[in-house]
Amino acid sequence: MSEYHDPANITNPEHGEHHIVTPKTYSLVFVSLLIGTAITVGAAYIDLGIFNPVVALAIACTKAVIVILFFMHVFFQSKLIKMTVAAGFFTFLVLIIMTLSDYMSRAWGLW
Amino acid sequence: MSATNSTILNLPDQKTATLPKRNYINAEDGLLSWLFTGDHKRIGMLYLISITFFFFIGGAFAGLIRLELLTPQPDLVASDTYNKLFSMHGIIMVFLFLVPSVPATIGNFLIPIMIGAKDLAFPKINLLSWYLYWIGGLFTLTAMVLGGVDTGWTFTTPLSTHYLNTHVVTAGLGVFIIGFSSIFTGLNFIVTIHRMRAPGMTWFRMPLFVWSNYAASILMVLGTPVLAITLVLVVLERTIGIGVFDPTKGGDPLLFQHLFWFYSHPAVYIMILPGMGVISEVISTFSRKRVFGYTAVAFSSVAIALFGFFVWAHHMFIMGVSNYSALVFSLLTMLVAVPSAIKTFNWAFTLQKGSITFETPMLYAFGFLGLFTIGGMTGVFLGALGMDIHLTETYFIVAHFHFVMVGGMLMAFLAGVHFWWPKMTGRMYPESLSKLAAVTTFIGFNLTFLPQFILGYLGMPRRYHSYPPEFQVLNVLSTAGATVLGVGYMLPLLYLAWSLKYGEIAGNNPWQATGLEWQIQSPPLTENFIEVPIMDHEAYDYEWLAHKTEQEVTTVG
Amino acid sequence: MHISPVLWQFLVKWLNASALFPREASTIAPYTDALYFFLLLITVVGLIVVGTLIFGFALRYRKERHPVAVPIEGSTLLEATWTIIPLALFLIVFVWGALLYFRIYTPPVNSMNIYVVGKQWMWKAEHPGGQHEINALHVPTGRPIQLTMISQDVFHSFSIPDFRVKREVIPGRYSTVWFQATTPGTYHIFCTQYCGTNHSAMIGEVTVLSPDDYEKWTRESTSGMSLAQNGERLFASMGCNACHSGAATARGPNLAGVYGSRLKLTSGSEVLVNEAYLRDAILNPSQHITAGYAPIMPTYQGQISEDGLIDLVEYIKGLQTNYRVQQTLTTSESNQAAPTTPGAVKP
Amino acid sequence: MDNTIVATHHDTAAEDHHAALPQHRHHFETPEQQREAGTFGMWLFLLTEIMFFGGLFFAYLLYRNWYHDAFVVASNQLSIPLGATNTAVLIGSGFFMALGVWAAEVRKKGLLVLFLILTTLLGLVFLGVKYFEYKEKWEKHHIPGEHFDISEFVNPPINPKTGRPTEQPLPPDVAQKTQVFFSLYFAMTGMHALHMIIGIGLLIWLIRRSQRGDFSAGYVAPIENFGLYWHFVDIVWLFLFPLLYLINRHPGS
Repeated sequence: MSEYHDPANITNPEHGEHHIVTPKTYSLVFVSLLIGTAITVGAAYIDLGIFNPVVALAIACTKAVIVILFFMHVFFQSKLIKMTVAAGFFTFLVLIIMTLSDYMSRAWGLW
Repeated sequence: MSATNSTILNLPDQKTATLPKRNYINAEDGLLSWLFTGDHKRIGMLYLISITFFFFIGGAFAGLIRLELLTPQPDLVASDTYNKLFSMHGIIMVFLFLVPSVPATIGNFLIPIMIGAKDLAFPKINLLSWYLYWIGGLFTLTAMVLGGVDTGWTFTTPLSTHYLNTHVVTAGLGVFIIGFSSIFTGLNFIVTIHRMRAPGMTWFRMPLFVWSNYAASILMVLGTPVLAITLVLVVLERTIGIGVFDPTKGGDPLLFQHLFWFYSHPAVYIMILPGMGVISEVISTFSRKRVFGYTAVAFSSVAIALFGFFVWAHHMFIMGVSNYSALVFSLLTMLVAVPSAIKTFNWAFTLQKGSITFETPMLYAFGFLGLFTIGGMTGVFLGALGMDIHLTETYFIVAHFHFVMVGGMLMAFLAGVHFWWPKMTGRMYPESLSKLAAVTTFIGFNLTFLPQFILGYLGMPRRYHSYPPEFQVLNVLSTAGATVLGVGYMLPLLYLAWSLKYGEIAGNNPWQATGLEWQIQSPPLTENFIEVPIMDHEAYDYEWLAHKTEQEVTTVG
Repeated sequence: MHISPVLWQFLVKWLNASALFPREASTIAPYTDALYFFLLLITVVGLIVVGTLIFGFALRYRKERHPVAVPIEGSTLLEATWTIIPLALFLIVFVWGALLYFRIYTPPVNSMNIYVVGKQWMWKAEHPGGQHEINALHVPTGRPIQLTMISQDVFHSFSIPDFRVKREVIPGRYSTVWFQATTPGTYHIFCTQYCGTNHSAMIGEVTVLSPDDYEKWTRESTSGMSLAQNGERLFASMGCNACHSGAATARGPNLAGVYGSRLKLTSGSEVLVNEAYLRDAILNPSQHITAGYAPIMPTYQGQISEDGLIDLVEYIKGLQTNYRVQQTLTTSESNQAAPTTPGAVKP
Repeated sequence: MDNTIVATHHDTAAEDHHAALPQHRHHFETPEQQREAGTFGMWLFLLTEIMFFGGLFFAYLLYRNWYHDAFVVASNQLSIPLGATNTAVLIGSGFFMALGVWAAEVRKKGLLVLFLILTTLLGLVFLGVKYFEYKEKWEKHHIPGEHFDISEFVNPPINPKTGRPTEQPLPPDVAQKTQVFFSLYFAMTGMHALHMIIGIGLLIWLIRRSQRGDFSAGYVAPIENFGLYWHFVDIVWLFLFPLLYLINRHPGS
């Protein structure tokens, strides 16, 4: 039973410190994103077989994670925000995996 | 009505009692002060009026449907009119009534108060969601006035995209917009529950109503956008002819089903979960006991929300999903039924060793328990793969979801409206008339929908305008029941309106309930609490309440 | 109370004519009903349990008799009980339901195949012998019947309640259902998937005949051409025989005996040749190139109706030798009956 | 009204290191609580956006596997230089947006306005490029619907230098499936562009408010939350670019 008042839930794991990201970090992120784009385009011209989409998606995911962590400050945010972001992608995966479970196991179709 | 032995109703002395001078209703005057309000209570009331309006429109359609089905021949209306009737009934009842019913009205009104906050986190977004609701509603009404829409509420492709000449686009956009209204309501609730709880209001001290609305809000936020994009694709397919769902262009119409039910199955939990929350509050209050197994009930709400995302393809068992996938979805469907069973038994055992009184909300709650048990169990029929083949797309499924949605949710909604009516308006509804309405509704409901189970097993398909004559007796029974049900729904409308002016003054806590909302004046102040409340006891702590009342008596006396 | 005899008679007749339980007219029906009664049983028991608890507690602990409530936090044991028992029951239902599902949707190998085409708003049944029926279906008792169904426009659903079978009829794709009728008589066919304005008029009757009567009906209602014969004509007129002649040098694969075999495709995958594959290979040939052949076959999308496709499929299914294919080829060459299909390759 | 529960408490918020802001809403106890609620709300909204695009991405995944050949050829119709430029433009726009948030945090009004204007400009450049891409598709009859034309995929134009077709010719039945690709292409990039347009509308409003100095006195929530939205739109494009433009760009396979 907490007797004291904690208006902003400071002691709460849902609370995150406020953090100002510096332009230096942003610039690093910016450059790495541009490099990532260049690699994506380059990789598309090399025949990697089934790994082409894998590589493309891996780079895209990395870029997205960088943006989410730094441009969108999730790296410095509370657990709650991190959980929220994770929940979104989790539900997206549920949609994909459960629907694919149908398409992949259908006798009909082109798979 | 003074407190007798058979009631816990505790009203102030009517001769001296008055409504509080200052409250949210008279805080500001004029229509504009309501239309531009940020007060969650006023928005809740706006929603209450709006959904009642749409409920009676949808109900009128239902009445016409039942009237047409009185005879086997297609005689009252033409086939396309009949199709429009059930489509509009479905669209209005699902998207404009059931989805916002408890969360947007009672939830809007009470969640901030229950957790000790002054308002929802985003009052302007709350108001926006009401406006979106109306814009969407007007789109739907426009589609109706211009000649209706006959897709059924499921918008099945390729029927909706290529084979109908009705106002599918208008209605689709309407539902799209209403979807955003529901998203914003859910979003507001989640943020409020996470961020605005009063000191001491830990997660496990929250009333179960808040828990169940929290679970429903998660579903609203994560599920509704999938419906939105699906409807966008349907609209694009109709207007410019893209080919995502069109089999002639290489699209897969089953993909539409997957995406549609990815929302629309969780949507049934959006509809029922808040109702379950109401039942928890009502049963606890009128048996003077903490809900049996609070934690289990709270977690079962979350479990339903979580599992709710894994079962949607049980709407498609006969539609050509792969057999293996059907197995998985059927198994998960069986699992999602368990939390509902847990809740039902927990409610039943809440009564044990209680001190039970039978006010109107409690009667509705009893009705809910019975009807929800039937509705839930018939859901197991439909979740069982082989059984589903015979039962799906018949009146069995119609009866099943009406038992859950009308027998469950509407009963819960009425229980909630009666339960919190004194808090919302400061006045009591007439007790004996409302009990009559509760009983009428229960009888009318069973008479309407029990025959439909038999019809369903006989094989009468849903959405049929005419039917073989041997089904007539059961249909006549059903229509007769619908008449009784209609009376049962008209009664509350009339006496609740009457009570706004002539009802008895309710006082702060007529039910002697423990929730924070009952510790403040009724109707509440615009800012709810004069000072930030501190929650220093568990939810449903009747001993704390008794102790508190005792203290008051000693200090005042 | 006095009721006029006319009204009374009407009521009696009306009630007698009404149904409360569907007839059991197929071999599957008893299995479905068994599960149904089991489910009804647990529902009723569950309802009685919940009802007894509620009414028992409500009477026993109403305020007059029990003025002061006793606080109870909960009981893990009780909660575990009503978690595990429903879960166990539901799992039994799941297994039972799954077994039933596979029984209903797995046709026996020796079943007789009838094609059903659904369109707004009628059912068209096509028997292998060439009998066509609209909104009607004649089947013999004692023989498993497989329905291979397809829709020309929107989703429909083929339902015979008295047989307890139902399956969605899907545009662009075959779906199947099977039954074995047990009792001669007539039964309803419903379209149960909402399919537009006259949805409720998309009904029909299935007539179950004894095997002898069925033979008689088959003889009397034949149109003179079986599906396979129609298919053969189509096969020749579309010029399919030009490439699929079965000759060693032919540009298309040999179709004799192809049905039921496993084909290796150029994409490397191996497929089982069934009705769905044959239909798809006619419409989307480039995605079904048999290994060793060039992708030269044109698509026949939009050129053959679903009925025509059924004829072709039925023809290829029954094709055992290429003798007649080559025969028709010579005839069509000598008659100069050149295939008029655009894109069809002339020899 | 009974006050046992609403016991008094001492509002320590006033002594918080944040000065009371005019934008502070009465129903929040502290600006910190308001700010966190805003961020959390924005993230929840972005969750809905994930699921909104999620439906499209799933449709893409399904049809790409079904109609891979058609997808490859149709995808090769898109211009990599334009797509890559647009990616860089959008990353740049996101970069300036991030800098804008920083400028607001350190209360530099001039910089904030400058960065927001740059963000807007790059956003407009992106839409401009998109316009030319769409226009080309329109001229080539690659917009799905009645006027969709597959002839270019069945008989690809001849490359004058090599004398060979620029692209592997597709059989008609496969070529028809390019319409599915373009349906998804327009649905996905269209939805993305719609988000960009809404974002630019909001940016213009934010620029005007920044010029008034609304966000350079410690109240940065609108800038921060809009930044989240803008970055999310960027992320969508980061996936759309490889998925739509770069399915199979290595000739010979």
